[in-house]
Amino acid sequence: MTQVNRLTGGQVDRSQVLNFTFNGKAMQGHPGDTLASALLANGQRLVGRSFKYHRPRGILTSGSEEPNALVQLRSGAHQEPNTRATVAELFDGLSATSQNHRGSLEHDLMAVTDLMSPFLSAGFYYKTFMWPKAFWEKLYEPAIRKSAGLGRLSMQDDPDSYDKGFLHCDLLVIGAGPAGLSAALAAGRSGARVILADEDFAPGGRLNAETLEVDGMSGADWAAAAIAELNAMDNVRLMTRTTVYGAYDHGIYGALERCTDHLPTSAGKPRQVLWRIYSKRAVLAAGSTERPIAFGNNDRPGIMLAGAVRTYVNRYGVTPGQQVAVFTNNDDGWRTAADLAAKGIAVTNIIDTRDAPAVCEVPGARHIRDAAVMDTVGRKGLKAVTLTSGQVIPTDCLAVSGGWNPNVHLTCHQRGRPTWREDINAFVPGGDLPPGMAVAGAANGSLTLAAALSEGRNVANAQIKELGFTPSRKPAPKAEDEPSNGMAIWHIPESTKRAWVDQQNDVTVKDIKQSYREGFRSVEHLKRYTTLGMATDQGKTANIPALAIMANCTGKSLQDTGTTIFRPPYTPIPMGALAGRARGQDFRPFRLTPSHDWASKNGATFVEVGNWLRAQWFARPGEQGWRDSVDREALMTRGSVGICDVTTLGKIDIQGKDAADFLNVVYANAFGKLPVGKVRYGLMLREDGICYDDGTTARMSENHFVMTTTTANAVLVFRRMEFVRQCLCPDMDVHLISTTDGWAQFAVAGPNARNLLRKVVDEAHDLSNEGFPFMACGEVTVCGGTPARLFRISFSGELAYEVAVPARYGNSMIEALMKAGEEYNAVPYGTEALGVMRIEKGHAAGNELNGQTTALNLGLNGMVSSKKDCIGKTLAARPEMNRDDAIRLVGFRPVDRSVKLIAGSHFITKGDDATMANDQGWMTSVAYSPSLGHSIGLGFIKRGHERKGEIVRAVSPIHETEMEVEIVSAHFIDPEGERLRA
Amino acid sequence: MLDFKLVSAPPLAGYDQSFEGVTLRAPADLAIVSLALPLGGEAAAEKSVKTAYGAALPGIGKSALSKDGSARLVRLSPDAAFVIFTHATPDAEPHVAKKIKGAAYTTDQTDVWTGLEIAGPRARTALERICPIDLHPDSFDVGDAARTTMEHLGTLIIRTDEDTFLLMSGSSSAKSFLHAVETSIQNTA
Amino acid sequence: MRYSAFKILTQGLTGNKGWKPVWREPDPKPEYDIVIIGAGGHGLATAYYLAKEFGITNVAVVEKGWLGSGNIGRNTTIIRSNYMLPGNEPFYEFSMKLWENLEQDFNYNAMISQRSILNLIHSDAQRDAFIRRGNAMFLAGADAEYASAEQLRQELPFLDFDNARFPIKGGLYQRRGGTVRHDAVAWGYARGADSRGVDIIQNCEVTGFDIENGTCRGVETTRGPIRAKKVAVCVAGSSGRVMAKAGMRLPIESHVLQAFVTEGLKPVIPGVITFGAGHFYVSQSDKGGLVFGGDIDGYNTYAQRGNLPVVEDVAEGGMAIMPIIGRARLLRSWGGIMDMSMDGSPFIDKTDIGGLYFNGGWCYGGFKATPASGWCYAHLLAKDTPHPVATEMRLDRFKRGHIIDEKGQGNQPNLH
Amino acid sequence: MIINHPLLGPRDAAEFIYLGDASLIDRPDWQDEGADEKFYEYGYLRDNPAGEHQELWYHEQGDRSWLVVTRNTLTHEISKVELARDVARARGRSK
Repeated sequence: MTQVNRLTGGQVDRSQVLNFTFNGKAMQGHPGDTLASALLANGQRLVGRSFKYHRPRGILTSGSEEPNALVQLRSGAHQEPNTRATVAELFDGLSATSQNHRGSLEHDLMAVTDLMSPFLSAGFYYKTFMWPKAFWEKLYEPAIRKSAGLGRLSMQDDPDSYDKGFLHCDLLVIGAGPAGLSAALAAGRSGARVILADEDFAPGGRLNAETLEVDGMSGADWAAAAIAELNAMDNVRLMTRTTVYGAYDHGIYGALERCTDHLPTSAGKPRQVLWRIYSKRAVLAAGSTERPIAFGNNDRPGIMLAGAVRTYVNRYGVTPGQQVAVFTNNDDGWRTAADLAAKGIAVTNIIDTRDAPAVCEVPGARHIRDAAVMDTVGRKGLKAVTLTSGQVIPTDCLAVSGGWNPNVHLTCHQRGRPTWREDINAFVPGGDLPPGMAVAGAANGSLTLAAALSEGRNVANAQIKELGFTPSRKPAPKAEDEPSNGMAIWHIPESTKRAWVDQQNDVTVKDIKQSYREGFRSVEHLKRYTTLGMATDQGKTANIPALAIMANCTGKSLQDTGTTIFRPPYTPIPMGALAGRARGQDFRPFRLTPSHDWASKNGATFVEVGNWLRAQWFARPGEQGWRDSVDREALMTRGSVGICDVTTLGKIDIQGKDAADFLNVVYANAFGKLPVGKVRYGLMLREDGICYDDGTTARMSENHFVMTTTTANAVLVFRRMEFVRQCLCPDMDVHLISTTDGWAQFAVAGPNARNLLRKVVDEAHDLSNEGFPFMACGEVTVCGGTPARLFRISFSGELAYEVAVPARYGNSMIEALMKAGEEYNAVPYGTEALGVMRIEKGHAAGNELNGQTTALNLGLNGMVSSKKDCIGKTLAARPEMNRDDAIRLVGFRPVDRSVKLIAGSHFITKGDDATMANDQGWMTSVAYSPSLGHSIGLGFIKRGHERKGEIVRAVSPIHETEMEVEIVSAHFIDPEGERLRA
Repeated sequence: MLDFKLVSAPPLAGYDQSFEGVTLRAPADLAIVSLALPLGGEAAAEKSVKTAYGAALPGIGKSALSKDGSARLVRLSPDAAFVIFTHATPDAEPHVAKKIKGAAYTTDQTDVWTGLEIAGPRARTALERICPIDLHPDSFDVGDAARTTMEHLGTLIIRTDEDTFLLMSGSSSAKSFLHAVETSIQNTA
Repeated sequence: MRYSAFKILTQGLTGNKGWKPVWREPDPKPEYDIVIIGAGGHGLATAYYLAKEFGITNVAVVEKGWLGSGNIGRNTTIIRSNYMLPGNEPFYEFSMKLWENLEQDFNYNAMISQRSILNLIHSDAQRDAFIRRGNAMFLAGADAEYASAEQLRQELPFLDFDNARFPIKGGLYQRRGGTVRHDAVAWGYARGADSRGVDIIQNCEVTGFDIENGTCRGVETTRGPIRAKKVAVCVAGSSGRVMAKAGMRLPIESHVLQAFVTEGLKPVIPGVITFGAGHFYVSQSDKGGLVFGGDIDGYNTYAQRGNLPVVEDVAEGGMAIMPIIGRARLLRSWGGIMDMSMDGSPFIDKTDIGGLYFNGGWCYGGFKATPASGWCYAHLLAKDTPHPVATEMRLDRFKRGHIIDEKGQGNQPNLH
Repeated sequence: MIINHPLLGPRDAAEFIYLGDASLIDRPDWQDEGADEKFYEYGYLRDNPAGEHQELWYHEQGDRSWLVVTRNTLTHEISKVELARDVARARGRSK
């Protein structure tokens, strides 16, 4: 029997024993335990070390607000740092280790920082570590970084999977405590679609932790009955282990469901699901959080919140101590004393700051009124407390209650500001809630059970009534209003020792006072200067006392002092869950071309082009590297014929009586007079006059055009064209639909292209140069009747066609083309050879059409029609875009032909220094031209069109190199274009 | 002339799997033709469609079966609709154009899309993981249709029966789409 | 009070009770030579350099909230000078050099940490563009380094090299890039300006401009009118709102950029890393939190908060390049309002209204610019000519057709 | 955010692409007097109000319609959603 502090009763299943380890030590607990309750049951009070001073710490709370009891859960790749022991469900085989210490938890070498604390007060680091200059990065900062942080990532890939989902409801109820259950019951009974979410694994909230009665039953029994009723309703979805972490615009809530964290393994299922909940209305019933009181050495293991002590006793059947003292400024602390006494736990003293009679009878306890704790003893576990009177009280557990703070967090996620309520000494939701949200119960400042139950029902009914549902008439459950008076007291001024406010980040009352002294007085300055509230618990127990202490210093009211901004998430959310399935290969979908399977079987190496995978080259046995393959593909295409899958180009079907006029608006050049059966190269500008996209558009019939766009811009061009259609030219009869995925399209290029196609295109179609000249297009059939489209266009500069068949025939089509090309030694070519050939021809592509260049820069200004308007026309005429020394696209070749050009090198006129002021332009694209036998490049250089023959420096300081290059025409091959017209 | 018949191989052809409580299959020969209603000719086009299919073009976000049940008309936007039907040969577009007598602009969309039919009592639970549309029958009834995005992929979802949904997404990303839907089924099993 | 280790020692031994306020809390005077609107980083830096470098100390900085409450208080702390275009790169390199000497200059430890910034490369075209950029950085006197995928695998083994959807094909380093403790920058400048006589007036909102015959004579504020020879607007994020009071429309839209931090962790990553095939950049603070962000939400807004699609998009980017962070928890998210300009580049200029000056349009890149922005704005205010590294940051550049568009996205602010 | 599409009902804003101020509908005529100035203002200057803002959203993952959404930039409250095509016509645009 290891569980020295285990009591009877509570909601743990004693019939089963769960074995677990803490820092390697074997311990036992039961289903229904959290790690914290099990640790306490096993008498483990020391659980962790604080962030800055490495103070020994225990368990302060019983919920997600826990600042101290953080552990590394699990091991290996499953290691999970900074896990709150107070919400980690116990499972068989659980292993946990403490964090943030050098040496053992008991003997942390870093605890020396605690002795140096006078020199480590708020913001000390802003005032030193500046000399000598280099020491910050070399010495101080590495040391600080090493000692900072808390837990450790495994540095292995997260082995679990995550999922996401979407839920819709009329009413979202956040929190399944008394107010939330009452709200969900009311709404559920009316027939509304309800989602009830609670972060705990056992719904019921504080009903599980209290001994109060509802409708004549124990609170826990009433909660169980309510849950049974809700579970029986089809229109209600009860989600436990689900934290609603953020309130976003228009009724969208983020929620995290922990599916397998309570199990030894995820067994292939998602560990967690991130839900996006679309709600028409919401009821926030998130309860409240107890706050501590700051007094000297108030951070010792064994000093706990009074409500938490009660929770451990009532819900988990565990006592945190054998000789308990209570320190309170309100009635609620007395309930802890009473509940413990009823369980036979020795409650020795009730120290109340108020000079008031006992709230209730607590057998065996001494009531010390108008008193306060000012210091404690017991470094690794509480041994005694000292009162302001000097009296020393031996105790191993001090239950502290400083009153309760409504959990207003989600009410402030849309910049709402809470309001101070003097009568309960707490901030409550302000009037500016997220639209659709109402608040009920303790979260609304209604701190008694009876109020929570009736408010939950009433608020839910009001919400669903607005949606048109008829509320059920069933009255709210009945309970007594328990005593709930208190006084405002935040810290004990008599304490001379350090009194902690933010326990995790080690912010003390002195730090707050120093912050005030140095002028950091606004709450935001206080937070930023002292790091208050920036720890993993986001200051859930610390912020309000700290604000009150600052308000004391400034003399302002708490309302005027205000709070810092509450930001999502309510509790921390794993990155894996936020990413869902989108990681590794599943980060984004794959788009595959129709010949992908064929290409895979024929030696293709693929490259990512947006979401597409395209064949980059097709290696053949014996080739020594990619260059061998690419050179061969380009040479054989130019020498005979090559085939390339160009399906990825965007394809847009354009139909309508005004289609030609429409194209005149979106393209810089004119399309009105394009004859049926012809294709035209088109240039699109952005409205700011910069080149946007280029492609070809074919006129299939009078009112039917087929446009191609670049692969990268397919979606963007479609969007822009819809903008023109709907917003600029709403009365044009023109219709757009994407057919990108619908057609498998292949370029067939090279002197034998026609010969090859002649064997594939059905004989009825004339392919002769006269019958189907350069820039012709038409509907044809291939391979005995399969419908296809044929375009005589060329990117390679060779005699070339593009042939398109319905995508389902694509894989078969490339087989047909290759078979037909056997006698010509046809080769498939990939994007690399495609790139080589386009550079040889001086065609601009993405590196040149980079969103920074004009038609003038590209040498395409002749294409901008003067006779008509088009997008971008007017702004393209601005003076500084048309300067005489504007950059121009030209070709470059190395003076020393054996040298390899470098894309991204900058041009400097010979004799000038390589400075930004002397920068003449840059090399955009380079390739080795197998046809020319040397490296060639395209690039922009000032006045390039006038500088052919000039030798300039191409510098690439990043490679510590430079070379001399000659400015030449960008048309390296067949400048007259004879081949493509052949 | 090359003696070579092209073989039709849509990306998910023949896919048909059963999981606990849900089946997933790629319908064979799913033909899709888009209709664009000419500006000013909307009434004539609607009339022609009604004559051809014995059913009126439904409202936006709805679909309707033709009188003989062989085709589904899906209205996507004020001036655009899909005709979805079973048809093996690559002439779906002329087939529809002829049927409606050219009263609307038609474009073959068959190969643009890949179809998956998910059916069974757990279909909705699985779809909850990827579909942002509320599929509760009160807001998404039999016949309703919506375009949305699932796992980064544009998708058209149509409720064809109480527990049956036809999902259509881009054919180039068919494998990723299938993976997304299968994962949803497995994750909710 | 000069800060030093000795001071900390003596104060520590006497209970830390002798620390003095870092700045005064003065009431506004009726008139100043220069009124700077906005006690954010840029406004405070402007005041500091006006006083220190140009000898102009009859200056007020008016702030509607608390000093440092602008984007200096809500950014992801990155400094770098890895720009490309002549209108930008010399300016940002000037800024970097000021960062490198800032702490000694203003006697405040802002934890300037040149731990490097790395832009990952995922395609050949991206490599070409980054080589162009790296070379431009050299031409402007900055540093850059190309790293191969193999080198990165050695240096950053935790990145996803083996199962990535968009494989890492290399990276562009700027080793001098890094991070700075952002709030401390505001405090250091405020302290330096205040000690030289500048009045920093918090909780003083400008409600209007006093403009007579096309000349600005001062401002109306919630604490009364203040006359000034020159009024310098420096309120990035609120530029549209404030300049509307002077009747000006700007080439700027206001957008929200969300930022995020995880719980504290023992050291995970050394410097700043940015993903090149998605929206994600990350560094780790000295306290241990992974500080990260991604793209702006993309719609006009003045609300300092964002929405879920971007939160998830950013997390996806993070998991895509470093799946080791799956079990690290997002602790806090926040949003700052960005002046998104029409070409992604800022403005430091006079306006058409006499005596009224404008500094804004910093997009999501204002933090790194803080020292140079302050210096150049001070230069413009003191001398009425632009500083040599800020000659292109003019409001009329769009009319002239002089676009400084690093990303090539054109006149659509949410794409920059 | 949720945009209540006038034809399709409420849809997550993630299905939409944002463009900007709805004044982008009011594209000047290239042959107007002072067209240079007008295009400069059209292309570059924005009201950028803190409050109600009419703006263009495109339902890319939906019905491909452009919408004019009236939304408050301080609260994100959406008070009106119209088809941009209708707005364009009402503002006098035709072919």
